[in-house]
Amino acid sequence: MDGLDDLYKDIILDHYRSPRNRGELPVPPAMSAEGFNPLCGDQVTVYVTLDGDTISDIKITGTGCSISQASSSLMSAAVKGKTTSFAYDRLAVFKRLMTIDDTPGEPVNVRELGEMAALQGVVQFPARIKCAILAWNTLDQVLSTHASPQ
Amino acid sequence: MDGLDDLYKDIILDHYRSPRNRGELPVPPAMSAEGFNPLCGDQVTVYVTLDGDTISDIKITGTGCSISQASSSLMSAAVKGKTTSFAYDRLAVFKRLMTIDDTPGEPVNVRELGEMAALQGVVQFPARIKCAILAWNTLDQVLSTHASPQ
Amino acid sequence: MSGDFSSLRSDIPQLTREVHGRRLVYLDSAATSLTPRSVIEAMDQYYERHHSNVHRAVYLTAEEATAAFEGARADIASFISAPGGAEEVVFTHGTTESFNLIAHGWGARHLGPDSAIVLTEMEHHANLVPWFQLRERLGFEIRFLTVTDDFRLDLSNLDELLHGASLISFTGISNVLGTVNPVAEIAKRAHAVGVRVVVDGAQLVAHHPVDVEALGIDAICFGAHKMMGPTGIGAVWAKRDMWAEMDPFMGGGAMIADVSLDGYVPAPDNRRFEAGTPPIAEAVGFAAAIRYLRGWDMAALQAHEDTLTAEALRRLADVAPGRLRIIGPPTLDQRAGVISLDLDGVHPHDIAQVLDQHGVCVRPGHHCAKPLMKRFGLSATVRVSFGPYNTSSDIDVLIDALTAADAMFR
Amino acid sequence: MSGDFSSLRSDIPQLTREVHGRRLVYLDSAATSLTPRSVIEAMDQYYERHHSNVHRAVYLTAEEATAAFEGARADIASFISAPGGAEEVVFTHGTTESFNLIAHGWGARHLGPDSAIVLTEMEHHANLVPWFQLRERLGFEIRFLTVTDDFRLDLSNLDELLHGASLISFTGISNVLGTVNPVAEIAKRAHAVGVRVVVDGAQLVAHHPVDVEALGIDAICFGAHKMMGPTGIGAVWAKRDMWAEMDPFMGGGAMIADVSLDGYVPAPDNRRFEAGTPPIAEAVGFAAAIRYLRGWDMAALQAHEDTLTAEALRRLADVAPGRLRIIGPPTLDQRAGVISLDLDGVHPHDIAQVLDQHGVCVRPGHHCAKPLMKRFGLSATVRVSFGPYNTSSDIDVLIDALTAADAMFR
Ligand SMILES: Cc1ncc(COP(=O)(O)O)c(C=O)c1O
Ligand SMILES: Cc1ncc(COP(=O)(O)O)c(C=O)c1O
Repeated sequence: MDGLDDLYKDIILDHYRSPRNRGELPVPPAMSAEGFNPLCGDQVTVYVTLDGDTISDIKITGTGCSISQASSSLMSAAVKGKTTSFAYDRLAVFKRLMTIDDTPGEPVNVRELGEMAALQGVVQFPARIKCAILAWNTLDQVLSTHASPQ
Repeated sequence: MDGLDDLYKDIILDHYRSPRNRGELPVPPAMSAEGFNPLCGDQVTVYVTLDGDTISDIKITGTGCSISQASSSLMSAAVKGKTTSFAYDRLAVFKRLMTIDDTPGEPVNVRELGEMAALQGVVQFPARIKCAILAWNTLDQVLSTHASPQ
Repeated sequence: MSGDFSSLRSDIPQLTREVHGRRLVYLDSAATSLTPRSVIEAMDQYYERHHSNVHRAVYLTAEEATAAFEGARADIASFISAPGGAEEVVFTHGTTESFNLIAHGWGARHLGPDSAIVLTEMEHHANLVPWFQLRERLGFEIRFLTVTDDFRLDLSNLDELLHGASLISFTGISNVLGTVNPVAEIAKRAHAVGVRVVVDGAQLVAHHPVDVEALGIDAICFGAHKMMGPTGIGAVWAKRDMWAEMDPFMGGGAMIADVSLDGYVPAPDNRRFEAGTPPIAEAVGFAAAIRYLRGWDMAALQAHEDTLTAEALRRLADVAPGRLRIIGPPTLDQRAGVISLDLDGVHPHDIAQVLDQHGVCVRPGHHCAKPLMKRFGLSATVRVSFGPYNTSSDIDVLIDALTAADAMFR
Repeated sequence: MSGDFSSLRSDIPQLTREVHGRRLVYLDSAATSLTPRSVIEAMDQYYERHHSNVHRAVYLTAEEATAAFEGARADIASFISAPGGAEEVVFTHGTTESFNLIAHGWGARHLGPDSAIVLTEMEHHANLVPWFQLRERLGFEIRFLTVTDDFRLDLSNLDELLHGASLISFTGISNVLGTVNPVAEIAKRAHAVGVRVVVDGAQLVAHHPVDVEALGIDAICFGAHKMMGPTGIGAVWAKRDMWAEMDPFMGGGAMIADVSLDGYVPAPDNRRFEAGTPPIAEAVGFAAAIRYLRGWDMAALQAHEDTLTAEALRRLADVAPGRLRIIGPPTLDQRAGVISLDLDGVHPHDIAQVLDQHGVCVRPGHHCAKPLMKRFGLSATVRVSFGPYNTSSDIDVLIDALTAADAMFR
């Protein structure tokens, strides 16, 4: 069951069982977007409050598998209180980790990803990559459609 | 080339090169129908003049392969001057010869078919059966759509 | 009864595979069935000796290919006891295309702003979306039979829904619930008020003996890959008088009587429903699959799958009691070997992932039946489904793996 | 050059067959090509080890099947140098379905009483009938490029026909005349006036190296069974912005984003063009065929077929002189290895029948191009067509057999 332990690390199960930043924010002033994985029915709504360029608050609701829900939780913890450009940077790094973005670049510095690195085992399970990336794509949507151009 | 000799007997080549009853009849008083084999483009038009129940004259035009054209010619020779019920009978026998009609019945008495029996080699070449039967089906059409019910 | 089928397993090459160091336990036959060696070999033979385009050619291999292709049509007709024989069977590339063909071929001629059809809430998207697409164009009404809390079609308002409708299309066996619908009864009530009856036979034809005349239906759609045949081929059977009411769906070669720059004339016979080079090797494989199923006897295969289903239902009751719910009829009464599971607090994807590590192939998801999922407030289930090659020991592995998955996430 | 290809013949099992006691001389590749062992084996491997339904499943064999299926898409994209890669390739069940998909997917959105499209007089029915069917519904104008007496598209009024039209669809290589059309030139002139360009690649992609970007076209339709691949699968390549202008064709599973009882939402990406279980094993075979063709190199295969074509054209001039007419360009200039023959006074069916007895497979008929036949006052031709496995000695047998046929009927 090696592969499985790679996939379901304790960090993931912890974030799945006790998701961080769970809930909604009133829109407006917050902005939100809904992400959907039509193949498996995973669904996330990401709420973001921006204070200038800073993600001052983020909340997430949704249903889905442990990977999509843990990834949402991990993402929210990673970007809360950070700038949007930091968030975009993390998105890019995360996509590289999931080998979705194959533009050549530096190898992913896993350490810099912090807890999010727990998701790297997902790469071995192509069908699940979409689950892991869903929250990030939804955050991207919130920031790019609602935020003023950078 | 045994099969081939079976298919292209001298009688067939003779009727192909010198078709009997070639031509048209004025409609009316004659009746006519056009037969068509969409798969290979064979075409025949059969003209029939009935005198009571007798096929007093028959003429045929058309283009197609040696089998379809020889069969037209052989057919015209076989039914000219005969009654329509004789023609229907020949049609039924000919279909049995071509194994299109598989309702059980007496085996075909080949001798009674006369020259038409030359076409029996066609059965070995399923793709050509439609060529052989075309003129007969067209005659059937003329008689059944135009003639008063028997 | 199960014992008799152990030799069947050795006909299926894929069953000798190991995955993740475990024996492959294939429980996803509702999605696609595994392929017997005889089916693979029949297609090999075709490609090695007889491959040619069908129709319109006079050389030997083309005649062989044509005979094989048309022979397959006759085999399919006889497999479902088509009263009109091969001429009532039209090849498609799968169940989905079969429904598109019926929707466009029949619907476009018969449906308009004042007409209505009846579908059900338990349909696969293949029997929903083509009708939705057509409705966008023609604007007819679609009425739905709903599903009861005990996973049956609610027939209490059937007559009402049929009133003024011109067609009802519904599945023989639900690919999610396993429910076996009362096809003959619905057909009878529909015909009593002049409504055409189309059945989704994707699961039904694959798992039960089917006699279309005894069922009293007008048309049925099904495909080879769920009945031990190849991918890429399906069929529509319809009664002669139903075909007569239909226009061509796709255009192209073979389906024509004549073509000029001004337009085209469709073929007078059912060739008008088959455009272009057909799936020839696939038809050969389809016929081989039917030979294979008949060799074991469909009724016997159904009995074997029924036995497995009953055992699985019984034993699943002991897994995560109170938290594992079967989304479908709980007993063998009018149900087939498709078992959807909902394990409280554990997502179907996670369950399926753990099961995979045990070698167990099941499918998580909405199974192309989103309205039905919504009916039961679910976004996905884990679906276990049987084929003739499954055994009681597959259920052993399933139960162990489910227990492990539950322990992991609970 | 021919010599280099002799070992290719041993890859094709069917070439070892005898028919009527003779060596099989297969000269019907324009209808369908023979299948190399590696293609057959790739599909066998699939059915023996990896068979599963694609997408939406998390178990190992389903991931393998999905990877193989999506890998085939990428192989096809790269084979025709699709600038946007795999995402621009949509699987169909053959060239015919590809055209139906474009006609309905693009045409239904863009065509109406005031619009026009341009086709040609040398099209296969697959690129005529779907447009005729759509015209019946939407009432647009269809204009035709005609064919000159020397078997070329008459481009003298091309600009006139393009004026006010929204799309032109024409064949890359005529499946009757062998004429190679100036695709890039036509595309350039069409684009200059904002007209979309669709190409029938059934023969072109099978016999010539194709770079869709260099050709400057918007879409191309082709199928595997004419390019040494399996029956039952084809593809459409279209530019990203062309796809963006298209609606779904068939409805069913996999092509949706959401379905409810109220209607459906198509998938946002090109999955919306692929409904239901796709031809999975066929995609694996398609990819194997592409690997096979690339292994020999498309340019080299074309050169080999060109050499054979030139030899055949030269030698046919000596058969029944004055009575055997070649219906197509007489030299290799802008022509491919499809040679239609008309032998004065002898019907194509009879010729083909005699050739069959010599082991020679050729096709008599209208080749699904009735308007073109009519243009030349013919109802049928005998068509000889080459594949990579043909040799000069096949031409020897052909010439002898033709001479014998002529003697028989003259
Ligand atoms: C030029 C051309 N277009 C379209 C087709 C249709 O292809 P298919 O019958 O494989 O759909 C063919 C072959 O028959 C062809 O030669
Ligand atoms: C009940 C039912 N109908 C239709 C289909 C569609 O079949 P296919 O995807 O083979 O076209 C399926 C299977 O996916 C099914 O289970």
